[in-house]
Amino acid sequence: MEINQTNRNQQRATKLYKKRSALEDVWRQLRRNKGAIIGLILIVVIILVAILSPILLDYDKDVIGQHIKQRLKPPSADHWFGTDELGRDIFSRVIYGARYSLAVGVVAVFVALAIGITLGAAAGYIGGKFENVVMRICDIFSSIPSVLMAIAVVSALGKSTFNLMLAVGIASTAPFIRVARAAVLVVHDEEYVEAARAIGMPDWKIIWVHILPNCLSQIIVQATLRVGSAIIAAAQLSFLGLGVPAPAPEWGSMLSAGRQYIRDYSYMTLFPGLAIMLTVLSLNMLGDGIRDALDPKLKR
Amino acid sequence: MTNQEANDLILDIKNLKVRYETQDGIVRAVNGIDLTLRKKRTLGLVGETGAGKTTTALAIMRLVPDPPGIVECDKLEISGQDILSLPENKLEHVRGNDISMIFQDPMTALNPVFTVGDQIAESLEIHEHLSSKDAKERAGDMLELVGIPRERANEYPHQFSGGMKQRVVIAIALACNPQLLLADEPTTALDVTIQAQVLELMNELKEKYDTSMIMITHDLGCVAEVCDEVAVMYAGRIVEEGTLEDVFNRTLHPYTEGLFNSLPNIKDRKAKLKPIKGLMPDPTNLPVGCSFAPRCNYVSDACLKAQPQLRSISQTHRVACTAYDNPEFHIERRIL
Amino acid sequence: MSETLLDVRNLKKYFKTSRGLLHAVDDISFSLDHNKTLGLVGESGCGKTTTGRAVLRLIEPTSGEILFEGKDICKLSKNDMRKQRKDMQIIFQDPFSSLDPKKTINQIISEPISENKIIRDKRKREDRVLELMETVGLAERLINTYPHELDGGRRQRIGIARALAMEPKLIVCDEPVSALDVSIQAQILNLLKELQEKMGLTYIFITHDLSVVNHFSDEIMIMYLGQIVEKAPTEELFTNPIHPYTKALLSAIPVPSLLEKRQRISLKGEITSPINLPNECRFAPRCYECVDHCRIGIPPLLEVNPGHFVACFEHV
Amino acid sequence: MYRYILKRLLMLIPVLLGVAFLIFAIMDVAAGDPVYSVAGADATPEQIEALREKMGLNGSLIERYIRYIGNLLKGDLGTSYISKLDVMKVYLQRLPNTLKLATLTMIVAVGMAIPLGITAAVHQNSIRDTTSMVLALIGLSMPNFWLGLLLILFFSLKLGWFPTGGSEGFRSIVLPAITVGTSLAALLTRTTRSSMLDVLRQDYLRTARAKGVSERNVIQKHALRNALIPIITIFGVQFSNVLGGSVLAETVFAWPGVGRLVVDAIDQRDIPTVTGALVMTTMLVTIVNLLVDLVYAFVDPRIKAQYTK
Repeated sequence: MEINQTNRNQQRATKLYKKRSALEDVWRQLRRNKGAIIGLILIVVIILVAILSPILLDYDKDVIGQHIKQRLKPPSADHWFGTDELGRDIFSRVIYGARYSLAVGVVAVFVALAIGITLGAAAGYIGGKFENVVMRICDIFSSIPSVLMAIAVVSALGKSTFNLMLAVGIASTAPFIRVARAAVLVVHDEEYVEAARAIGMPDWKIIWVHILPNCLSQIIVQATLRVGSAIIAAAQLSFLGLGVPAPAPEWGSMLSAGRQYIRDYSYMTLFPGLAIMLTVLSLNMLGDGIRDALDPKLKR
Repeated sequence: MTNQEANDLILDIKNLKVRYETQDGIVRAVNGIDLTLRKKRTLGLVGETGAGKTTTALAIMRLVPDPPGIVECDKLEISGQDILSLPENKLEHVRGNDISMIFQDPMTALNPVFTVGDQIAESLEIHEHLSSKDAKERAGDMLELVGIPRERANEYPHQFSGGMKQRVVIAIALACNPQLLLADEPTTALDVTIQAQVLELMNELKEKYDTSMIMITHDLGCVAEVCDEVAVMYAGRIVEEGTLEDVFNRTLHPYTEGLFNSLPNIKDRKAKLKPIKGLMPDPTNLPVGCSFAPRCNYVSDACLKAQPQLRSISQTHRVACTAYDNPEFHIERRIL
Repeated sequence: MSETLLDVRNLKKYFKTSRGLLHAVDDISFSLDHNKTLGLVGESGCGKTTTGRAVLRLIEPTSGEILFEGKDICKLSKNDMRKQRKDMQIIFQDPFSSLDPKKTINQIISEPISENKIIRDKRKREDRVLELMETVGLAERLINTYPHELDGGRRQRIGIARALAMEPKLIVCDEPVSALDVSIQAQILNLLKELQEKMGLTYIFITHDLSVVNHFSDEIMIMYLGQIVEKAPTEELFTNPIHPYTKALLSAIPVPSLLEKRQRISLKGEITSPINLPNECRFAPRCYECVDHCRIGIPPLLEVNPGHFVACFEHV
Repeated sequence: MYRYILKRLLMLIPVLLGVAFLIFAIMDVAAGDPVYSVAGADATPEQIEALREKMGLNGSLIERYIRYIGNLLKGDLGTSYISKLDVMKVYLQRLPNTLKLATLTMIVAVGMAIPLGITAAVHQNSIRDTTSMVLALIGLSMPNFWLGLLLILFFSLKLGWFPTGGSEGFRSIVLPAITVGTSLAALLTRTTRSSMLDVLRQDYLRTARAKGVSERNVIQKHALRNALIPIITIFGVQFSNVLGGSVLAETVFAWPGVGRLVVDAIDQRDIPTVTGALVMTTMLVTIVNLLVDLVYAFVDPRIKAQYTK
């Protein structure tokens, strides 16, 4: 105690006693969870592959370049995953495809997140008629099966990577509105929000400083899990021929192409699907892990 | 102990220990307590949050969740019947039949999807093998007994107020006329006037059915009203036990004294409160010596070295405090 | 010094519900002098919490005047009200939900100071936080801990420090000790009392526990279903209770002593619904002294002794 | 209760109108101006106007929408651009196939998921729990159309147990049902488990045990009914997902259902068919959602009480 007194002038108390942030707590919990760590490592590797693929591969030659002589070769030392009907190396295409899937998944969820949180948080905090209208619109959107909704949007806007992102994003907005609204409603009734009002803090600042940080964890979990389902949704559209246009190596469209050769060249349908599954699986494992780390109820 | 007294013994516990093995360490909730209770008597188990009161009750019911709970005990007998060695299916016959429990929070203690009538009738069907029609009839009787019109048997818990729910919980507990009733803070969640009603009801029913009771509470006022005997718990140990008069009028343990001094005196409103300093010890890391030593006003070196054992001061009155090694020692509290 | 700090006149707060109008606070008036404590007592659902919140305008009153130092705060604009808030603070019941789990103690206590631009300099602000922590008995080393790392008593001390940060004149204490253990309760009560003496604070002390309020208040106001049934200086209320409800409440206090066995007045039934109330004495359905003329209307709050007000047809 | 059902039915109307408008508007953008493609390159402006009127494409979006709803109420969804068939007729012809697939899928998924989820929760952290959770995670992460392809590869091409497609006999529905049902079963297992874990912590189970209720009854009688409540609430959403999933399965297995109809119609830019199928399917989903809400009310007396008030 005396030491602290004398040190007062040299060292600020806030510096003296190190703060253990909430993030560290979550990380400590997360580290104990094997699944979450495997997921985290996998997704980091996949992201690195996606970022590095243009450096490692020459798009025109390795990814979309046709080598008819090499067509439909089964996996070998030269072509780890074999080659497709146009002689393209499936391994290179799968690697490069990570860019599309991740980009579509992340951007789509970002679109959904931005719309969903704004509308949901506003609905929860403002309440009344506004909330009612937002939730009814939410009802309308969620009663259309999301695959059909995305199909409709893509066919209206035309086939392109950007429209695919938009379509998947719009189709998965409604759940975010609900999650954000529910989270805000829970936090809204907490006494610390009232305490903030009692010290004269304006509403917008209360939302920003007290409500959003406390909903954030839940939203992060939702977002992680949703990137996974967005990747699947995007692959589904591409499989139906409504996604990223050929010859780009999107995993879904690779599967669509492989489908015609399934009887004799089954490896063509094996690897792109495996890539989708691994990506989604790692995101799900990470999302589950974060959720468990944040939810003290599940602790043993 | 005479033969008669031995026959009267409803509850006999020797050296009960319960610990919870959690991620954050081993929580030592109950650390070796002995309890006995005779027929028709009511024991008040007093202490603050974390003293191990509820865990003790759960251990008597053999309901400590495992994992993470681990129960060790030398002897646990209800009316001479050994509960420790009973297999799970035999225990089911004991629970609700020989021993019942009333829980603290009536809001969550009832199943929201069944009618209160069904919930009372269920234990009658299990233990007295009544047909569902007879059990329903008896459930109606039980409701009337606790002061609820029998027509309400077909209603769901959410249609009842807190006080009414607690009455339903009491009806469930008493349905099969148990020998021992464990009441875990039965009135804490209720309003003052409702609290009085419920305490009165419990006193009445206890008389009527010759039930023995353990009343778990932090409220010394409640104890004064209901109990014959008192055991004060601190950090999983009994620090003082005796008859109601022993503990209230001839208080021995510094912790018991601290509890009394913390309460506002209704007769003397200007008196300053004398709280116990400091906080409860961390149950994952209990001190070597007396657990209360860090907060005690009479602490000496001896207190920090070894765990004090319960010693008899009179035939009924026992205390666990090293200070009484010195025959001159007495605490400040005096009852006029 | 006994000038009036707060004067509440005909305060009403009704809530719309699907089943009708809920009369949470129904036409109550009271005033409170500087450096005094008013105990607000009643069972759950009697409107005591709503009263506390409405007085601070954390809930917008349906009608009525709240004169704080002679100024009606209900008429203040949103902006002026925000400025007014530094004079009137609140301490909450639940030490768990009243502190933002994502903020450190330093952030929680300094928030009112920075928000109201009382101290702009960051270093000086931190010194002030440390000073406040010392005032409420929190060790300096806790400055960067999070609420969940602390026990209930310490959390409640943080809540008190936050309320003190702007040096308010009035603090509404909403059941500040009912969630705490007995020994910790006494610590907090003593702290609140000390602070009042030292800083000249005025308290509205909301509680259901008459023995606590007896120890703590200068004056007590008993509420039942949104109305005041009895109001008197503490001594007077305890020695000479008049309203049947007050008598029943007093007799229901469990006393931790064997020296006196009191006659208990037990009330039948429970508090009735505050929705669509009939035009009769609100306590009549549970009253053991109820007679026919109790049902003719709502009894007015009348002065029976100096400073002692009762709302009962039978006893006035 | 009847008043509540009536009220809910009335509240359905604006949602259905909103849904129809949304789809109508999107498909309107998608359509561009189909009159030119139908009329051919050398049509005169007069011919085009006449054709526009005949196809019901004259007037503003709102006018056309109101006309569409008017026809819809008469059971008329218009005529396909391509096949010139009545859209409603074609839809109703395809619907039983999709419903057959969806129903079988849901029954099997629920039948598998609920027992699995309960066992996992009751034996939390055991081998059984971990195994079911890993399987559920994989099921959830697998794109359904890829699963369909793998199933064809093994069970049709390698083993020859089931046909690769078509809709003849029971054997042809097995693989499509697994394709659609896997992710549903995975999701339901996870939901059941977490809901059950939540219920297992509740005080009222302690009350039941203290009453002497056997552990089996504590789980099957007291816990299960409470755990089912959140599962029922996600059922409506899941029905919608099953219909969505069947679009893919129907494509992979050439199953002649509504999903195939929509995908083929989009390929051919057959707007009336797409709009009609989407509107009808969404209405179906909405009505199923209402039914689920009503069931929910019967399982949970608290909700029921809210409604009957």
